Amino acid sequence: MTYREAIRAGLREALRSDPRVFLMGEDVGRYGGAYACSRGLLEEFGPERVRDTPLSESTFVGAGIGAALGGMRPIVEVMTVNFSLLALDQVVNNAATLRHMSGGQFSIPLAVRMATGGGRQLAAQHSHSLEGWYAHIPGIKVLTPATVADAKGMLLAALQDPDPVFIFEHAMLYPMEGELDEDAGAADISQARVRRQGNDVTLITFGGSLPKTLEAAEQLASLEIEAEVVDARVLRPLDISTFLTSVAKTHRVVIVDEAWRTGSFAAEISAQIMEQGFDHLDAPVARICAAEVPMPYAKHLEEAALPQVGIIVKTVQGL
Amino acid sequence: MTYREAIRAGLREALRSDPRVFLMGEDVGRYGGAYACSRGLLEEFGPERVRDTPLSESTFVGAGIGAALGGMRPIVEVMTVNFSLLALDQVVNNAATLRHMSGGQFSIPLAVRMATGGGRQLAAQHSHSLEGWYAHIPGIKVLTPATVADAKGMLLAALQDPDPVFIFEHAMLYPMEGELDEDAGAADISQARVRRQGNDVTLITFGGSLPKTLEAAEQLASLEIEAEVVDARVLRPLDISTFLTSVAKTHRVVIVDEAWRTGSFAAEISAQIMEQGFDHLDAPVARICAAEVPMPYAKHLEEAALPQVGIIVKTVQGL
Amino acid sequence: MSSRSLDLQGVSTTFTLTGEFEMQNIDINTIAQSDLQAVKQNHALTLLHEMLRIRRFEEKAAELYSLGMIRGFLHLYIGEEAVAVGAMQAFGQQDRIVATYREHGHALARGVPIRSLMAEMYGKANGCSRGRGGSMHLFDAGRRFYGGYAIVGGGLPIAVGLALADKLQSRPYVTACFFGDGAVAEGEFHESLNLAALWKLPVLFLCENNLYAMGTALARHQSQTDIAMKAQGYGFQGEAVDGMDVLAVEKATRRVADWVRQGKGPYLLEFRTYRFRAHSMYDPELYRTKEEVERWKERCPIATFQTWLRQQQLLADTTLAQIEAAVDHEIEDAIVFAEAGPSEPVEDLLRDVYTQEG
Amino acid sequence: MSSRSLDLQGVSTTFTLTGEFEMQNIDINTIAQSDLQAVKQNHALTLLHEMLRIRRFEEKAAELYSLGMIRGFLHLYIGEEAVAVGAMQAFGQQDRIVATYREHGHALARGVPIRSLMAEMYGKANGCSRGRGGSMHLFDAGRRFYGGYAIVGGGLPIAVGLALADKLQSRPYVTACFFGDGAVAEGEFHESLNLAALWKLPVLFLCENNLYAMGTALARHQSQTDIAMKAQGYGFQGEAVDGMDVLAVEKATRRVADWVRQGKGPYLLEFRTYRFRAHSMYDPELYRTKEEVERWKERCPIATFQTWLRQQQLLADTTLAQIEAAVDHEIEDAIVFAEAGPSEPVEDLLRDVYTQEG
Ligand SMILES: Cc1ncc(C[n+]2csc(CCOP(=O)(O)OP(=O)(O)O)c2C)c(N)n1
Ligand SMILES: Cc1ncc(C[n+]2csc(CCOP(=O)(O)OP(=O)(O)O)c2C)c(N)n1
Ligand SMILES: [Mg+2]
Ligand SMILES: [Mg+2]
Repeated sequence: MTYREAIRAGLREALRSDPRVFLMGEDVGRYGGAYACSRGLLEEFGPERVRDTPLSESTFVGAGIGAALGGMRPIVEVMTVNFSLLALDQVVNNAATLRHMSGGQFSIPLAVRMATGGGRQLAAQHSHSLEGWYAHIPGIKVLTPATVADAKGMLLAALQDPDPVFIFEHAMLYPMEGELDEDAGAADISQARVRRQGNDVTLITFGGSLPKTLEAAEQLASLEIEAEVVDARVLRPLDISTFLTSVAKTHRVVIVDEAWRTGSFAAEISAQIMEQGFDHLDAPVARICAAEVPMPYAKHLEEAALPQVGIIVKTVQGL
Repeated sequence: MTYREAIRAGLREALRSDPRVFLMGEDVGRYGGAYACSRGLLEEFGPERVRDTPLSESTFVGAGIGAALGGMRPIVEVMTVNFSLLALDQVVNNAATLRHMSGGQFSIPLAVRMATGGGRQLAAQHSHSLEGWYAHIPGIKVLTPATVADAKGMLLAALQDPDPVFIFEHAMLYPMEGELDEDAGAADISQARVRRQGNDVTLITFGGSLPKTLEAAEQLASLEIEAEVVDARVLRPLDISTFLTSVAKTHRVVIVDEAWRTGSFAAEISAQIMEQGFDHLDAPVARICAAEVPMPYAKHLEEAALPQVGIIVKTVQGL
Repeated sequence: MSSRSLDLQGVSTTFTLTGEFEMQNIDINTIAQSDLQAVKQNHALTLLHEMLRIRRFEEKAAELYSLGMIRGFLHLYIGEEAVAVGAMQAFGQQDRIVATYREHGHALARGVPIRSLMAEMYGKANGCSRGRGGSMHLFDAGRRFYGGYAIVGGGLPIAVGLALADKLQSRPYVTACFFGDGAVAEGEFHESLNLAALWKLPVLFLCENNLYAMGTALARHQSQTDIAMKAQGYGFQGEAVDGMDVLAVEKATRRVADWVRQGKGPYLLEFRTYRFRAHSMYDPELYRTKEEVERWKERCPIATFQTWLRQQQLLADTTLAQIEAAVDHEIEDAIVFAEAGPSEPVEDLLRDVYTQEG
Repeated sequence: MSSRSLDLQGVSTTFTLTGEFEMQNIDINTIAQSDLQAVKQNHALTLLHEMLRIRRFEEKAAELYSLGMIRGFLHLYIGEEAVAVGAMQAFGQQDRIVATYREHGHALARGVPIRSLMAEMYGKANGCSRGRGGSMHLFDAGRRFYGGYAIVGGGLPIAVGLALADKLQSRPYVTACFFGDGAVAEGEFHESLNLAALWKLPVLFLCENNLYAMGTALARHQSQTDIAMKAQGYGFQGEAVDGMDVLAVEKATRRVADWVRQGKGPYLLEFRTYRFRAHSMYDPELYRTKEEVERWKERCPIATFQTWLRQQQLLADTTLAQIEAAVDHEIEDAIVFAEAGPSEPVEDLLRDVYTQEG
């Protein structure tokens, strides 16, 4: 089963099991979703529960918040993180604040999904990795499924959560094949997960960079460096303890994050590891991030701009 | 002269000296600016050059970009950073990218000013500190004037810059008194600045937290701890070398940043200091940031949520 | 003014009288014809009472602001009371209200307890938002009062979503969404009206056109100043109503609220009104003349309504004095309540960021 | 179709014939009456040539995409050629053009060299955006072609700003802003029309209504589907034009461009057209029927124009063959140019993020 199919299975399960759940977003219905995640759902659940919206990100995200306030369990698909900038006011100023500024009177059980990331030569306006921005906002939760199991499990978990949850699906992962237990339910969304054991160095990553990092770890293994690969999974609230446990063992850390380096979420992870694991560190925590450039279209330039297996291997070797 | 008056002086000088300069934004004209920065300018320069806009942040910021492309030198005032979320698409996807994605054919000499920060009991939707987000974006520059001299000098520097420059004026600073040389021109916008010398610890901060940090340094001095206070001033491009010079001397760092801790710009500064100054550090870099909560209205809660002098002093003592 | 009438005809079978502390539903069909005049008078006096309550509450709030007891931003509704009070008559307990940062009037007219409101503005834990929200963020889940939005235009998508929830759950409720003329320029106005109309959602868009967005006059922020007419661009109806006439507001709102409740889609009302005070407590009001303000004050919704009530023999001096006394007493009581209210412990700073589970 | 005419009357004193590689300005007053028929024929053939050029360029681009030579998103304009070609006739060299991500047609019709366009899509350093932009981000400063916006609606505020710059500098230029029907739902459409009208800016809003925003039909994203009419909500004029008729497009655009140029404020044209191909190369087109597409193809702007030209004795078979040959040759040449083009060195990855000074 692919990552895309896992999302579709999650959507279907959610729509089947809870009448309060509905899906809305641009082209989720007749088109089947820009990334085909919702193909077939309109036919199964009808246009009331699988709703195509006009191009108006701010309003349909806001409407998702309102519908959640009104007793529904909306799943809002913002086609990509790039367009979510248009809805950021609703996220920061309403989704994240309404509970607090009403003194706890309201919960907003809203799940928002969006594709993120670069790698498909879509250039400067269509290649952002802004999940780190979202992770800055108290009041929401931020998930970055990097496996087929998490693609479904995190969606179901988001729907069980009483608060707004933002799910970032890396666009390069949709065709990825992986295992999925037929009746796997909601995933745990409180913890990071060690995806590969190792004693020599800790590689921390999330989302679209996980496959690259695992591949780098394989290459490192052939160089007799055993890397432990930790998938952060949940950027807010961040599970720092899993990182620290690994660092206490390996004493070296490299963080891989597809966002621009300056102000990346990798910086946050780096800072926290220093703050809490300073004495375990034998070397400064290293970051591998995107080059600080609006994403160029040309293939070789985009490849050079993004974290790649080679640079991960080289960075670890140079620690 | 106050910080507010310095901004006004800068605006006036810019409007007088360059016919391509004009100011636009909500209530910059007849109202005189929400923070009174532009009071009197409509009378002096007329409604063509001091333009009240409708409430439509995305469009008037975008129009600023367009006007810059068309040969003008616009100054756009977005009343506060809180409302700038509505314009973030124009910032990220147009202002920051147009030069690059046109292969260098266009420059966008645009200056955008906005008030930022908390401290006035304006609660969850009106107290954001998001300059760290802006500093994540390659293609723009990000300034945080913390002194009366920088309030004017940075504006003039922004207008000489061929690229989009975002200026964050902390709302608590407007009434602050300070020195300003009558004919002070554009400020340097490439470097951080040491605002107080000291050998025992480096306190790095910017914007509205500078006065608090300087006050903390005074209190520390009476405790026989000499703190060096570095004002980052420019968040992008970041002048890390000034920080490192100080750290090499003091071996201890505390960063004060009014943003929420997770994903704060303080994390970036912390990570870079570790990356480049690891061997100089005697203790992990510490951060003092806002509590991770939508800003509460009640005075005592807001005070508890924001960095304060007391906690800076205590943190340094505990290093 | 004298052409106004208190018309209960054509109103749905129940209508709501909003009292100070509670809301009562009276079934109009059970009222004997002979009692109707009393009901009418009672209702009219309630409207007056409600408006006075808002007026005095805010006058006091302004005083308390000068004293530093209330802080942050404070946006007074003085001059616009007829809008909130008149409109709110049209909504039942299950209907939903979305307002702006200038929402003391809406909260009071909706029945949010004055004590909890005052305590909120004092930043106390017994405030309607536990002191977390302040003047701009009043909430009351029990009264379906959904705030309190300080980003101009930001409440409209929320209202659309609330209405969508009702439609999806086949509930006959209306979501009333108040916003200012300034919000009309924002993209979310456009997007929200389109979505509400496209999906035939039960939202009532209620524009409080007080002719200014902060210091920017309507004609300086709208290329086309007829706001009611804008609904046509989305294929539905809008109309302008005299927002200084509480009865006109009530009548129009009742009528179109019923229309919306019947599932016919959204409706836009533009209330033409005026703010007598500054935009906020910081505003030096450089953008309008004293004369203009004075001219509008002659149309004060409270004074003119009182005059009319007197003309109709519906208001005796003693009654007015009683109402004023009741209002004063209520406000004093609210202040006592607020002053005595506990402050949220600082240790609880982080509460209510996420929902506490289990 | 036969009711169309090539009308040069009422056009400003200069009009523009867009050639393949350059733009010529001809002063109509200097043309002898006897030469006018030749000019007309020449112009008509230019229109045909331009449309064919776009059609063949894109057909080739689709092939090259399947071969992996062009990558990223590729949005074809096939079926809509009459809009870009017809409209572009109305603009002089100093006018400014803002387009969308479906802008090959606009770039070509504007005179952006086909070589630099093809090279751009190959991601080469000799591309019109140095290979940084790709299909969705074509730019050409010399031809005042300002891109190339892939965030729907994102180009409108830019166009408003360009027009503001011209107005502030008292220049008689028009900014032409192309966008799709989908963009009409975005808040920026509303905000931009309001601002342009409020400030009487010389912007010509050109909506390419191809009845779909990706897979969402017009009636599913607009509560009121008459787009031209929406200008009224902002106090200016709009009108709908048959976007499959290149002459109708040219005529209407010339007329209103003059109007805008005279400082009378913005204007909205809605071109009713249709996209024959999928939204992008990924689109399985589940949302519309083959029959619908076939029906629209009968109105192909190129085929119908050819028929009409033949009826008017303006197009000989040999001429058409010559044009087709010239187009083929030009495209082959562009491919050679693109394939031979240098790649930007990876060391230059960070160039053009900021302006190099000094
Ligand atoms: C998006 C946004 N931009 C700017 C502001 C600052 N601001 C607060 S109120 C206001 C004017 C709003 O006018 P209107 O909608 O007419 O409401 P009124 O204050 O007249 O009731 C402005 C500009 C804001 N709160 N939100
Ligand atoms: C703000 C935004 N939301 C979503 C998208 C994804 N998207 C790209 S094109 C498109 C449809 C646009 O339709 P329309 O404006 O009619 O232009 P057309 O493609 O028909 O030419 C969508 C939804 C986008 N690019 N930008
Ligand atoms: Mg107003
Ligand atoms: Mg379209």
